[in-house]
Amino acid sequence: MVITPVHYIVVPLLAAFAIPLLTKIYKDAARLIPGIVLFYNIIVSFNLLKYVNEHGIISETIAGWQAPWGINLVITPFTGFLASMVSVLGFIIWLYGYRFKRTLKGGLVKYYEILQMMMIAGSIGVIITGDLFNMFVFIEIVGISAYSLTAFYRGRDGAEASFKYLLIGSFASTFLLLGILIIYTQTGTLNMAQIAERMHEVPQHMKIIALIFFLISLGIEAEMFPLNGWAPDAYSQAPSPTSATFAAVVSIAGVYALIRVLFTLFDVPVNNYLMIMGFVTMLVAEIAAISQKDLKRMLAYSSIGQVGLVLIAFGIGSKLAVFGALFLMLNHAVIKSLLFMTGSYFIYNTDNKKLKSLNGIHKRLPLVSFFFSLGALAIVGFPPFAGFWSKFYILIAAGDARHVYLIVGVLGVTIIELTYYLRIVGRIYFAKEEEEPASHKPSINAIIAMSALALFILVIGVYPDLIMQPLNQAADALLNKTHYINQILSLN
Amino acid sequence: MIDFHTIFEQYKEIISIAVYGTAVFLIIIGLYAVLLKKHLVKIVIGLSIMDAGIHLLFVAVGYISGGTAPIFSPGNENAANTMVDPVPQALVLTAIVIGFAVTALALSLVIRLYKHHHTANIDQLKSLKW
Amino acid sequence: MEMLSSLLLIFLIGAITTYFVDSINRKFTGIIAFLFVLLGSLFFYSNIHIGDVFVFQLGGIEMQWGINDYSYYFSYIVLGLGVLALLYSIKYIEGKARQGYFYASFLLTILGMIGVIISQDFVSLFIFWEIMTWASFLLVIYNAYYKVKTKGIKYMIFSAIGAYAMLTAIVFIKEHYNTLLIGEAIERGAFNFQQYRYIPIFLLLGFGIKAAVMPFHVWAPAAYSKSPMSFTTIFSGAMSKMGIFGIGLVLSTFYLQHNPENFYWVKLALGWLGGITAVMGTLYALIQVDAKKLLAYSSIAQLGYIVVGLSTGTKLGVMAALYLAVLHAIFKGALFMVAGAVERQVGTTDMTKVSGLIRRMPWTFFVALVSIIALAGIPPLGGFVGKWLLYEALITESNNYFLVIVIFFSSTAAFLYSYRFLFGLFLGQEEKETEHVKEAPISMLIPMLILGIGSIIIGSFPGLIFEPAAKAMQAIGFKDVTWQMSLLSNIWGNTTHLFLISMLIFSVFIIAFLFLTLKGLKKTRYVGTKEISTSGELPKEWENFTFQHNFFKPFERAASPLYHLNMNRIWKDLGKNTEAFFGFFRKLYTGNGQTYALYVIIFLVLLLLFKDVIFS
Amino acid sequence: MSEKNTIGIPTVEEIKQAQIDFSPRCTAAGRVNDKETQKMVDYILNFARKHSLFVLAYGTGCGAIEIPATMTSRYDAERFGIRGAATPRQADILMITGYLSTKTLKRVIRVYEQMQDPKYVIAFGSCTINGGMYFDSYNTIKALDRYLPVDVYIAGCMPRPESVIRGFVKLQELIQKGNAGNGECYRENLDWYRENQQKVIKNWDFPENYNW
Amino acid sequence: MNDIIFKIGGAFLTAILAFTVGMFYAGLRRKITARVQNRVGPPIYQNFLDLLKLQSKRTNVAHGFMGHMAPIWIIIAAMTVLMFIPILQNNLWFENLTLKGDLIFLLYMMVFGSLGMALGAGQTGNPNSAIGVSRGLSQMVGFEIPFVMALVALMLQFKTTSIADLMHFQFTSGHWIILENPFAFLAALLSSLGMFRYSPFDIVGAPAELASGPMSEFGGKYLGTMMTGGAVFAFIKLVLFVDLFLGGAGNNSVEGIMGTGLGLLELLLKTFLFYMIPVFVGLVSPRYRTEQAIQFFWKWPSVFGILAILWALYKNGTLL
Repeated sequence: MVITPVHYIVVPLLAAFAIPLLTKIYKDAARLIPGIVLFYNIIVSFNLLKYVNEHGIISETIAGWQAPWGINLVITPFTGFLASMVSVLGFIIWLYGYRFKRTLKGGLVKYYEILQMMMIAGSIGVIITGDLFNMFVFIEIVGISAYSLTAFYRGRDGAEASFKYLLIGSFASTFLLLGILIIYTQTGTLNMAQIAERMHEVPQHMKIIALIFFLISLGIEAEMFPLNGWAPDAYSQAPSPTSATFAAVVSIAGVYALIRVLFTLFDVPVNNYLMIMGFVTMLVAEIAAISQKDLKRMLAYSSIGQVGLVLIAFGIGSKLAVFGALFLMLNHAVIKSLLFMTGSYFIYNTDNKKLKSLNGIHKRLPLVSFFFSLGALAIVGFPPFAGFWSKFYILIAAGDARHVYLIVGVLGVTIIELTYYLRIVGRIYFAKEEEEPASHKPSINAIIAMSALALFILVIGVYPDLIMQPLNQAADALLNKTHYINQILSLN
Repeated sequence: MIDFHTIFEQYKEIISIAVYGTAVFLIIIGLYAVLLKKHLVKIVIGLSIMDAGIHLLFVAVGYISGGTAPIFSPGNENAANTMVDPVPQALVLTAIVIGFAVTALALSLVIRLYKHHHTANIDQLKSLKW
Repeated sequence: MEMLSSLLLIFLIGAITTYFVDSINRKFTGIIAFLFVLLGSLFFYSNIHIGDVFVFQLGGIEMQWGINDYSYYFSYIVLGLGVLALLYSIKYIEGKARQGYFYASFLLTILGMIGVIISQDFVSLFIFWEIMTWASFLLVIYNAYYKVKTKGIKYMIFSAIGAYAMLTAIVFIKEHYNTLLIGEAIERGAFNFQQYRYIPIFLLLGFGIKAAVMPFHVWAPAAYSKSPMSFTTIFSGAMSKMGIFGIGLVLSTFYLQHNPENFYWVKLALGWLGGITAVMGTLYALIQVDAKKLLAYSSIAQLGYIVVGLSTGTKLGVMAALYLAVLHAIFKGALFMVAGAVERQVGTTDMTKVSGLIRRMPWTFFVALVSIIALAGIPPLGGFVGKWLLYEALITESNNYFLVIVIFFSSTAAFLYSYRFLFGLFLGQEEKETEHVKEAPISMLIPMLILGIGSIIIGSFPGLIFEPAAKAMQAIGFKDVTWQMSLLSNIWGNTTHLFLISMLIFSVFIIAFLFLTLKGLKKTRYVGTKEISTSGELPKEWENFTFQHNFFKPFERAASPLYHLNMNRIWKDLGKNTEAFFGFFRKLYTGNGQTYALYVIIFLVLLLLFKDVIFS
Repeated sequence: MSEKNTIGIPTVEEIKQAQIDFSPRCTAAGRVNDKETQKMVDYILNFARKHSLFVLAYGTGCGAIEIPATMTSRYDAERFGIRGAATPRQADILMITGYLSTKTLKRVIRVYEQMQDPKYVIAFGSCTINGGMYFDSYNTIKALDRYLPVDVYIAGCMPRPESVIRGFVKLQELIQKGNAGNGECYRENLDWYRENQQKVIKNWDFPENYNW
Repeated sequence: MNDIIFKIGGAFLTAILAFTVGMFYAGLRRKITARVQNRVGPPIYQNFLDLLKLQSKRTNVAHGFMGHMAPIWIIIAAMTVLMFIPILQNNLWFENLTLKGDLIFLLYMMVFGSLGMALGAGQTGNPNSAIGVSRGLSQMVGFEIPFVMALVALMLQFKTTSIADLMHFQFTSGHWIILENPFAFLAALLSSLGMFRYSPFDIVGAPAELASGPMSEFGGKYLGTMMTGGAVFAFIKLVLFVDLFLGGAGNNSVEGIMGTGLGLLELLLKTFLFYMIPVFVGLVSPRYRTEQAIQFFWKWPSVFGILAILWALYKNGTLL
């Protein structure tokens, strides 16, 4: 095996350090290198995913140090799938943002690209690491780059959003450390497989306290209510590709971390907790979203809502539910990226982020409007778009588990979601125009990026079988905990 | 010369309680600062203090009374039994670095905020809400 | 069969093609869209036969498409009206913006409806249902400048409530009966009220909202009246029948699977819901000043009749419902086309502003007259047959006697708005502003006339509809459905001979017409509508004496208690209060970082306090 | 003379002249039911007409008060088949009850023209004959038959219901003979009538091609 | 062939009978009104003279096609309904099409005329017509409700929707429905007051207020034809009530023309008696406003209607 999971981490980090140097030689290197790196990551991830699906779990031990001292990177069908997804979306977001950054002052581009790449690499790291403390480190990498990117624009409230993000993020890291500490003192290891193996020896109260610290800290990353105060601000103030990255990459990494810890490490039943908190998250987020006046903030709340639904699905816990949750994560990543990308163009052309200025914008940006509408219909879950299937599977799973009120509640919240999305679609197409004709048409690379996402939405919507198999394997891999532990420990 | 080792041995219990207590105390001070102080810099300081508390806790947990430095050296192959746990120390080192980075970033943000809003009162930084 | 999927493909390709043709050449968009629908219909009726089934797997779910007599019956409504509506659209929509968008959505809507009809499993039913819904939503907001926030959204929200109720039911069916095929689900008793009665109730809710049943009808008036009229013909004529399609399926199964007397409350509830829908629809129709809105409310009322017919569950009642479904498509389609023609030629359908168009648009008036007579249920046109069947079903076969009175009240009050519509637009004094108005173009007149003449013919020969309707009823399980070409009979043996009546009326008409026309032919002066006896006063050119405002004020006063129940207002208040409540909730996000930090700590403390409760 | 008259009121001389001018006589062709041409059918129809008189009482002046008395129990005109009509379309008789101001004249003409043949005019009271007590008023007309073809004049100021009924009976006699009903006559001599009418009615706004 | 001639002859005979009786009844009403008001009143044949005069009007004014058609609708409705109403029991001359239609059909057909005339009145452009139509239709919604309740009660009680069957029942059993279901009779009677549009329900054509309402632009042959239709309709309503509640007519065993004559006499007697109810009520009543009229019908007559249905169910044994 030539390609190992280490490439995921090492290549982007090296490239990140190389960019400032290479920029001296070639000016556009800062733009190009992340693309190359991310493309390489895609190749890596697909190769790995294929390998994993054929041969079983890969566990790469770094520098030969065994657990608990060493760090290992694990590729299961589950993590491989998420890593591939994150890589692909990272690449598409890079493609989208390739010329977007022309508007920035020349010197800043490289910082942006570095941070962006680090954020994606860190997210991949979170996903593929098999070590708890390593996960903490990657989370912090993601966090620091995310704080910086949130404050990237000078003239806005970016700093404020970033500060809030940082404040809450520090809490997250503090509690994560506490949780890790408890786990370490009780099990004496940081390797997740080993922890999982030894978890039954841990006294119940310790286990639960550790669990609570994990829930709090990772809940912050996964934007769970009431820990998500930072999220709308950060989403709305970051540059749009970054917002897309938050939605498509960072939040998925956060959810992954939460799910990994809850499902693999702990044997405490958290299903009800996840369902209830997921539902509350979803409800509050959509309630907050419906009366937003700011497009990106609204999309941010909507993202939170989707994450809530993902948590619900994981909370149901059956095979089909996990399958649906993964499907929804994928859909959410794709669709919300598309929405942020298109929304970014709307904002670009209107000077303020307010919804009011979207009136009749389709005349100026027909293609972007079309993509936005597609995304809006898809994320609400209208067939025949991709969003429908994930929601459908989750509901079927909920039905199988006889969570009647959950089904009704989720669908009720969906109605709220539908209301505000369609209001915007109506506004885009049918409200009276107010602004001057657009001066910023989408660049070709942005169109390609958005078209790819839109195409995905349509194709998966009409023919979901395309990705059923990897999703199925991923769901199996997540649920089959003993297999995971045995594989890793034997490989080590 | 004072034999610290024996002093530690004598006051092991007290010291252990003192270390843990200090850690918890630091965390609480940090929390207090973060939650109730209005000045941004004080909040950042609170975060740092909280971090320090956590780090102290980590080190304290890893400490074995009378342990040696976690170094394997020739002639000392059985050190694993007596030396303190190296992992928390490594972790704390990493965490300190990260905390440093975060604090630096936070302070830069504070400067930015102060420049922009001419205030460092967190209550007045509410332009993003609802 | 491949045929079914290729049928859908025709409409899909049609939608895409028209969308792009529009950006190339505007002139041909409508014609191409029309040709596609015509092609689709011809394809349907030539290549697709009853009993065709197409099974495939999608997303790990077995899907089944097929055609039976019941769906074939509804295909007449969808495709027949679809072809006519598109022919009508060509001129109607001419010169308006975004034609590609319009026709693409139009074709997608028809695709959705055809899909609903041919779906034999719940998933594809839901998928097509939703396609139909959002495609029609796109059309509803097509005209709705400025008011998007309230009008189109209301439709969508209610549709979503319906669709999600349906989805819930589907999920439960999957869970309880472990199947997603409609046929299997019916066999296993999924629509049964005995076991899991929320399944049929949710399904009925889902279908009922599309059929604009009280109290979920409030989307309909705005949606029907705001969308382009050529679409509303389909919207009110065919799409609401999709709701009827579903309700019929559920109810007939319910009635056939067990003795309805044990579940009398279902029948009673549905019947009264339908009855109240009919009454409220009628009452609100007759106080409208906009002809389109009047027709919209009238549609609600008519759908109420259909629901009442279905609720009886007897042969005659279901036959009445199915008959009325087609007939409503015919006459309401024609009436919406009339309103559209008036809108196109005059610019408004506000009855306080338009009057006296009869001389300007005689053919349109003819269609309006015929369709209104059919709507009012006056013999010898088709509407009477439907009313007859409905009343006889209620009186002779159902125990719901007081419902008859309610229905009769509604249909008598329907005369009021029928008259209001004709009078408001076509009769009364001629306006000076409408002097330039011309008759609608021929391509708009043809579909209108076809529909108008259709309701005349059906009035004498309702057997033309009874035949497929009887087959449809047999397809959903009724046995030995009898019908005759132009004879109505109930189970008590009383009959009404329609052809005889038509002939009698026709011959009396001829005699009376000849007598009245020929007598003093030369001395009969035909004068304008300004030539009236107003105490010797001479109306000025600009004066219009037509009585248009508060037309039925006395009735309104008499029935004022009934008008207090304004469902629309209730829903609006509900919506407003909900949003205000939401607004309160989102204040949780105070914007202060410290507060968020505090939330984290509080949440932590709560979790620690209640850890035994939460993680046990 | 009329130059002096800026507001267009007829002078005393004009009025005198008008009274000398008799209303124009109709030609024989104008009367369908002339006595010589009367047939059996006409006899029957005239019988029906005379016994079915729908009166449109145009209550212009004080004479209107006499109409209720004529119609109600005491005098009961209905026994002659006389009953009120609400609109000119249904009416046979236009009854001018009293003086006519020039303003009202316009309406009366309009009402008369809206009635359907055969139609009769009964002028009621002295005012309609020669102006009566308003003979020198500036805004009433003095002789009705300059403006409308009158069938029967009922003299008196005011005529009692007895005389009103006598007037009706007189009209019935005329109808039976075929001498009543001057609609054709009015149309035949329209120019003359219009000339007179337009002299009095200054704000003349009847349509030119008035289809009546 | 013979049969058809017989049928057509019977139809004409029916029409002539209805017309004559209707016109005479109208004249009678005028006469009675006059006598009540202490007048001599017009001769009883006065309405024939009026009709003749109206038809002999030399010029007529029509306001367009619908205006021209207005009387035709009435005639159509009148003639069609007449053909479906059994005049005499078991009489071939007056059988017409009685078995070919039922009560529901009759109910709807009776509306045909008023709606058609309303359309004609609408086209004239006279605001009074439209106001009258508005009032008339509103009032119709009022009185149709108790009437339908009564009819539904009869249908339920006797398990038939055919008027001929109802009549036949009364003939065979000898019990009049007025006794079998008195509430239905009351409801129908009260609604018949509205149906005849005499006082207090004559606001539709209130002459002083609305200038005869819907008919204000019709004169000459149009008014005459409407009068004809109205007369036939009056006869139809009376016969309908007699058929439904008063046992119909012609229940004698006398053969041939004598039997027919006796039957007709019986019919005239019954219809006359029934007719006097609305006439006398009208004579002593002031006028209701439209909403008062509607509310009147929705109060007591509807209560009677409901009682009638309950009574029918009770008689049927299906109540409770």
